[in-house]
Amino acid sequence: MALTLNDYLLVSGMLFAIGFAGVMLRRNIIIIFMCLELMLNAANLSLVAFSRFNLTARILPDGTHTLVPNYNAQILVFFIITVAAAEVAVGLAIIVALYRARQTTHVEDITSLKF
Amino acid sequence: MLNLLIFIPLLAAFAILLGVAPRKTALLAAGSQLAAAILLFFSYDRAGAAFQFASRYPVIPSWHLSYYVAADGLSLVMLLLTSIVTLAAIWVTPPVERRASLFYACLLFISAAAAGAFASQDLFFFYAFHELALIPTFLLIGIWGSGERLAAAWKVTIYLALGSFILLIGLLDLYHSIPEASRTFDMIELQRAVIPSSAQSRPFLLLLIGFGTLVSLVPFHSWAPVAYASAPSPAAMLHAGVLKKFGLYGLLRLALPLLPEGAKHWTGLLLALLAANILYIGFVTIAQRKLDMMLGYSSVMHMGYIFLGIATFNVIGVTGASLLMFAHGLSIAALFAISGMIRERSHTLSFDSLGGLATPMPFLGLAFGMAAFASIGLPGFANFASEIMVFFGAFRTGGSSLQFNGLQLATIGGLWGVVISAVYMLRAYRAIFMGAPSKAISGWSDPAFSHRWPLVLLLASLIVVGFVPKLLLSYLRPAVEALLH
Amino acid sequence: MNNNIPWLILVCPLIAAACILLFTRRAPSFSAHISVFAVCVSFLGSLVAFIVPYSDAPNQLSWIDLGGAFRVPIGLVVDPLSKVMLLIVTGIGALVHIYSLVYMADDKGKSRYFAGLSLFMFSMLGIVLADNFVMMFIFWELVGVSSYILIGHWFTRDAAAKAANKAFLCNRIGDFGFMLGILLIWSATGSFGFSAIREHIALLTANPAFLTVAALCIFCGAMGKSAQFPLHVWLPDAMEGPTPVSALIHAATMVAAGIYMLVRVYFIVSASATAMAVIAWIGIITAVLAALMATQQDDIKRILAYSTLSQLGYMVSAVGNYAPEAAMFHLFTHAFFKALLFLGAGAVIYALHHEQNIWRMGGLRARMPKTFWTFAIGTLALMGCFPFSGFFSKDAVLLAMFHNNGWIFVLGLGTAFLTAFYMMRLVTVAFLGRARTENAEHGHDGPFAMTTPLQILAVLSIVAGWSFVAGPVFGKPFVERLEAGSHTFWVPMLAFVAFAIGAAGGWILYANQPSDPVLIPVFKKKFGIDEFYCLLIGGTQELLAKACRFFDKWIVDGLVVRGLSGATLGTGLIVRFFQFGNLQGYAFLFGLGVVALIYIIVFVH
Amino acid sequence: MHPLSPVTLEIIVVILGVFLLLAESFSKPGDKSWMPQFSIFILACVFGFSFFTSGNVHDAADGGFWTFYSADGPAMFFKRIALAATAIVLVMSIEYKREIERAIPGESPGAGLGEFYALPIFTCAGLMFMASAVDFLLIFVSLELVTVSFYVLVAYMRRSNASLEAGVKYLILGAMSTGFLVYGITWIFGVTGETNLAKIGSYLSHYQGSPQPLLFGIMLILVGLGFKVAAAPFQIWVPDVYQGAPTPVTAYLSVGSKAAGFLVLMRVIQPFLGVPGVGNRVLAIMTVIAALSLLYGNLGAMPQDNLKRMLAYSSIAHAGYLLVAVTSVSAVVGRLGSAEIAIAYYLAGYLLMTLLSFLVMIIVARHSRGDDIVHFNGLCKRSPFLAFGMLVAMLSLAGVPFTAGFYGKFLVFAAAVEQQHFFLVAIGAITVAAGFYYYLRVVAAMYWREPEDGTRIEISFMSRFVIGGLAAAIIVFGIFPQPILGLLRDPTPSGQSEAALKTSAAPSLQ
Amino acid sequence: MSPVIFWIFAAMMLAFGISVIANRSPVASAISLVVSFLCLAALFIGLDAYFISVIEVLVYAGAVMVLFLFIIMLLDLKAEKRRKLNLAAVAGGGLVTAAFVAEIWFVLTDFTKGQQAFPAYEHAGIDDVREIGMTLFSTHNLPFQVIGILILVATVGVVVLSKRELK
Repeated sequence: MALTLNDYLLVSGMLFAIGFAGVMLRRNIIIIFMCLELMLNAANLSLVAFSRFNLTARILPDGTHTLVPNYNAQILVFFIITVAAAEVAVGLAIIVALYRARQTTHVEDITSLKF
Repeated sequence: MLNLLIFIPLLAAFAILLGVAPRKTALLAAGSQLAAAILLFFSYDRAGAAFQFASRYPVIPSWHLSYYVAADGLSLVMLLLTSIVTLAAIWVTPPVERRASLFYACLLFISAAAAGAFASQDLFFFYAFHELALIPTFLLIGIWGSGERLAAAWKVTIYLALGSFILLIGLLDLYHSIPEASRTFDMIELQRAVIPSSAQSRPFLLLLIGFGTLVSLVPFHSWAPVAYASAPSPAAMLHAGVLKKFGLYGLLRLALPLLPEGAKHWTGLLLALLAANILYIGFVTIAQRKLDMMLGYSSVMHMGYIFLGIATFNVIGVTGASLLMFAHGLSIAALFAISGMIRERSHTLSFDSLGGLATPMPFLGLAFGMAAFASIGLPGFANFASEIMVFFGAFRTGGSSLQFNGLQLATIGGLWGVVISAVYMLRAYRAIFMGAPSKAISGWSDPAFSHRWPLVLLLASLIVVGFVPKLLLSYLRPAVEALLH
Repeated sequence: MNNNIPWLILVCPLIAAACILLFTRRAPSFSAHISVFAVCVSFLGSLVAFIVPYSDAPNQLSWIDLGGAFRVPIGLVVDPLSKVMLLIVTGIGALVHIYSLVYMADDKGKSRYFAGLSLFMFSMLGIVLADNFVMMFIFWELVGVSSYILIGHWFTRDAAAKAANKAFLCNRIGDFGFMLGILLIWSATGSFGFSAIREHIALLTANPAFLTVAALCIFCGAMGKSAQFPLHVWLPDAMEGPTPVSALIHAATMVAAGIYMLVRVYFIVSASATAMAVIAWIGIITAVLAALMATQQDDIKRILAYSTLSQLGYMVSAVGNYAPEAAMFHLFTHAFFKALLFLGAGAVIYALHHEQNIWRMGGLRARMPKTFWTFAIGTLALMGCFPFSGFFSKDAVLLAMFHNNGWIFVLGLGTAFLTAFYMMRLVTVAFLGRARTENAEHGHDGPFAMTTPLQILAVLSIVAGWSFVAGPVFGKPFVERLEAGSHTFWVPMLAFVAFAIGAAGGWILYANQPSDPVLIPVFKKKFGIDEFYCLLIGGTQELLAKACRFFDKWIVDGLVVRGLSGATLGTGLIVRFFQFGNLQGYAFLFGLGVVALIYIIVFVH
Repeated sequence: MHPLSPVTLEIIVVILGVFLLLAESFSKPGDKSWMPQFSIFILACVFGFSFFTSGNVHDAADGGFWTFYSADGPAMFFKRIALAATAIVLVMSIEYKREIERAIPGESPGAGLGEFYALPIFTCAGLMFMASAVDFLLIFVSLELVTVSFYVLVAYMRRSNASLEAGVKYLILGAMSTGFLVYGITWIFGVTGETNLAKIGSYLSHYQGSPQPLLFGIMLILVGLGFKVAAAPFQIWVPDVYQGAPTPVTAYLSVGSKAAGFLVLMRVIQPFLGVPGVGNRVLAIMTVIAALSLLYGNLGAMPQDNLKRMLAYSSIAHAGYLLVAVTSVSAVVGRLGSAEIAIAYYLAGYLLMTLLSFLVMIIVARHSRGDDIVHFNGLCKRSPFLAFGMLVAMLSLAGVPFTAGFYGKFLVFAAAVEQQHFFLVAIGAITVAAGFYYYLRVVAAMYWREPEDGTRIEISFMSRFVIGGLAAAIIVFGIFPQPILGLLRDPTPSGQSEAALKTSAAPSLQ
Repeated sequence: MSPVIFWIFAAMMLAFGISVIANRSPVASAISLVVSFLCLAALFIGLDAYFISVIEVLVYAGAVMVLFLFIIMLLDLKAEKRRKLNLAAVAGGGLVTAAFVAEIWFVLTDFTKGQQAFPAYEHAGIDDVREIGMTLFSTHNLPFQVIGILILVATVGVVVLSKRELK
């Protein structure tokens, strides 16, 4: 049988959930950060799947019509990846600063602000 | 012209905050405010249009929202009350140790707010002006109060804020229950709007609760006694005498003409509550052992009579109610002024630790006696005239049958309330002024001559109106008739 | 000008009071003379109004005027009834004023006292002249408050303050009924002017039950003012006031107001047989009880006070027995001799340096003869001894009872007997025998200004009952109605017998007794009615008040208001603890929120 | 003169930022206070220019600049809000200089200050792009620009543990919300095949499929945006981050990202409101979120003793009030009860009062070394001017008449009452009372209590000027709101902009 | 791409994803993260998104993972031994995750459109790098520029945050 869109969506959803779970379960900020990357990429997967699924009309140089994937979505994926990279950079910088100040990357150790 | 009444105190308040001599400026402002009020009162052309001295500045044209002041008979009477009590309150103010300027500024703010509320014929400003008085009260009680002033300040402020919010919702609901075409904030325009009777009951209930909270209608009354007990006496005078009347004024202005059906729908509730106001609170008052608390509760109780007058929905009762607003404002102000003077000397107001004051202070004794008898409705004072009208209004349509309707039952309760009020007032008078003077008080003496004038002012106006109620009735009657069409 | 004389009569005392209050507080004696002058003017005015044939109605002012809807006029009615009453009020009033000049000569609150007197006169005259219910009610209340001022004149004495409060409250309770009655009548007839009601009386009689209720409510007012049985407690205590005040209140003004009002609205109350019966019985019960109490009192003024009560009972009962004229007649005579007695008692007290206990007097006959003889005349009149005025009026009252209701008549006779008895006791103990105390040794007659009123009143107490005096005073038709019933001559005989037995009994029991030979605690304790009221008030009003305060403080304010605010704050504290600072937990809460909201928006319909 | 293209505004701002960076790196160490003053001046100029820009330009529908970017009335309005906020935040950061220097030890005094002045400029650019974004791509990108710069700003004070902790919390939760946002965008794209809001709208106008996927997507997007506007239950980060971040950044967070977030929120949900089975449920979920935010914010603020933290809760509360208005987006623009007007006005007022309170707080905190409420005791003795400013701010936040805050609440509840949302109104009653309590606590501290040290507080001219201006603006706009309401109109109403206005400013449930 | 391969890669991706959160040692997590992303890139290829998959590999395997490893080494993070698992947190997190998956599942069952296979299209003459590039630099230029600003800000931020401390 052929693959349906939902197969991809399901897989991406599960990937998203895994990342989500990681954020909630892990204590090490760096690993939490990796899990966030997982979430973003899960979104990427379904985006690409959708872009492949929703074909759009396209005029070839020779004037004939044809259907192509919706590249807007792929551009969005491209942006997401870029943003994710930037976020990682900034985030890791913050983590480094935190580590310098507190010698820890564990969430239990940074609960001075509360209530 | 009307703006003077609002802006004289307002500007004076700002001037004082900027460092002008507080007391003099305040007295001057209050005096000129009273002068302006009297001038307006007599230059009002009773033959002419209902609303005069109008001035209007559009604020949000698209919603017909504008700063709009104008006065009819009712407003004029309330404005007169405002300026009289303001002058008295500022006059009786004893020397203030801390931040005198802030004190007087707050008083003037309250006065301006009250004047604005009574003068403005625009729904938004009508509401806004009143709530403006909230903060000065908060400061006055919190800084210069006595007793558990902090608790009282918090209580009154938050309670009234809540009440005002419910009121705001009620006003908005009222506004939106008006047919799309005729929606406006212009209260005079509004009088012409017809609201489908089905849509009237909810706004009326909201207004009743909102206004009722501001007027300390049972069971929304518990802010009043403690607030008045711990407020400095000028604040108590202004609040109990003037500001509190705003709720009743609002009911007269908006609820009666716009929501007659809603009013009918909730009459039973209203009657039950006002009966509770008179009898239940009356008994609570009897049980009080401190003058200030007793006065606070009595002022709550007397609101019941005004509500009774409103609940009659006929010219006699409603006119009586509006006259009673005036009368009660003056008498309660006088009482609070005197209690303030006593507190100055004794630093306590509990009946057990006072007694025989009339011997060293005959003037205070006399003044308190007059004010007390006025407030329990003795003929010769304005209160009696208005209470009589309220009672007769209630029995207007009785006929000769013993099947009393709720209104008349409430009235009978009210009549008994007259006895109750006699009980507690006389008890207080006996406990404080009669009896043998103790050693401690022998040194005390009457207030200085210049400090007696505010009391004279209040009592004199009470007596004048009591002997010649027509003086005000000729202003009130057309207004009330217009409200009841 | 004639039609303005009533106005003059009315406002003179008011002006006097206002003057004293505003200007001459500092000059007591001057104030005193102002008020005396004012009352004299009123008296002359009344004389003029009485003699000069009355022409047209005095002009009316309108006090409250709401156009068609509602109008309260202030108008004066001048008819034979009010004319007589004017005479009594102003006449006695004038005498009391003059008497007070001496009695209160060196009192600290002299100005206040005379201001009160004038205010009192003003209010009383207002009641007399009122031509409608509302106006009458206004002055009704004013009488209450001025009596409060006068009874509480010596307010530093706790008893006086108490008595004043008591008097005012009893009146207020009566006024509650009075006002309600007025309202009922108004709601039925739509008017409260006496003449107007007389026209619409049909509207009232249409519904007898309603009429009865209304009439009884009105009667409540009278009960309060003229101290009828349930509300009589204030009157004896009112003795705490200065003696002239007692004289004024008891003899001519305040208590008489109730009777006057009943007569004034006779056309309403008489329309309901039930109401009349109630009135008659209340009256006679008051009479008997008061007389019984009087037999055991030791305070000279209290004895007189209770006698007043019982005489008022007579009058009320007379009205209840369809004999308003008899009531007025008795009121007329009683006014004189009771004023006489009080002033006499005042003279004694004055002479004995405020000694009021009759057992500490004695043998005053020799030392103060003028006082004694006048007092004796008053006593005889009160006992109803022929030919003193009291005899005739009491006779008229008894006659009315006899014609109407045998039992009441019997009780009336009994009261007459008791009256004679306790008055005899009073005279014997106080004046005859030998002095029992130091003070009594040095008693002496008062000065001229004190004795003159006594003598005048003595004369009046003798002659007031004779028809050639009463006739012209009350006018012909009145006298005829009075004499209509008096053909049975053994009613007077019985009355006289009752007097004789009572007097003799009093003499036999009390001649030359060092102390009271008979002790009947029930009477001495006034049947414990006061105590009962204390219990009643303490049990109902005070208890209710405390309960209400508790409820208000702990339920309404405490539980509801503080409870709600406390709950809000508490929730705030709970909310706070979601913010526990742990990032993981935050992520978890975040995710929880997301999942929950997704569930709601997607799957909840 | 020929009207500027609206995007010039953003361009100028970006250039300003880059210039500051260069100046920072090439100028020799020393006093940097000219930088913020200069940029305030430039921002003011841009603010001025914003009145001379052309409206939307019609061009080919096949995509291009105008499919991402709209310069309708609301967009310009929120651009101006962003500019004003940024300028005032810069004023604050001048007052805050010392704390920054203490917290980031550089080789030279004032090292790192330049970036601290420059980053808000870029954030401002991001906010302005957000205000104009009508395509999910641009929305996402500009949102991220704002977020990333805020990551840096929040964690800026490297020496202060609080700042770092706040930075980490904001980073993790922010990134998480970004994940949800992206996933939501994905779903919306998947169902509609479009990223442009207008096109999505036109697609949805004849949508037949099942509502579930749409609802799922829109909910995920709401998670992302709700995080930005600090709405419950996505508010969990707010108190900690607000308290830990440098105060100017806190102010900026509470005003800037909230304002832009609300505009985007309205633009985003609008196309869905018309879809049967979707619109009503979107509004329903909005009601839930609004109620939660109101309760959480107001109730949580009551027991707070730290002013900054209290203002954080109050920021949640105000998000709640704004959401109350969002739940009743339906009425025609221009009439009382129109949610858009309410939101726009409310945000403007909120900007004034929040920035005012934060500015006063910075000054007071510097003098009494602490930003707890007790540090305000007897302020009216130490500096009547500051006390008055704070008083006005607090009253406005509490919603006392004749302040901008009151008009905001008035409009919001007018909208709610017109839509008969009495459930929210009832909650509003509780929360308003609570609000009076915790705002007036500050007033009470300033006026009732006596100060520990009576030393007077002296204020720099600029701050005095700004405080006075803000207070005056609060009162003036609280009496005459017309100027602000007028700003909502389109610069040049052309056909295109009408359409844009429809998509943005006047959503309505057909 | 044939379902078999898809499911293999999908399974691997998820498995390594799980191992990211299951591993105690950060290094292992980082490695498995990268592997999982490689599988993801494979899935992209299955969707004819060659450019994206290449980018994915470059950025994540090339940049992000290096960055992660570098930081882990720099901070010399040990595997968390001392702390024992917080059962409540695990249970809660697991529940929430499960609920989330369930929700996605139900949404998908309602998503009728998604139950059909991918439509075929003519690959000839379609070069997705060119397509994306063209769009990026023509119509989608504005967001692209904004991304540029974003990266600038990020750079500045990183510099500021990790500047050398003053001795």
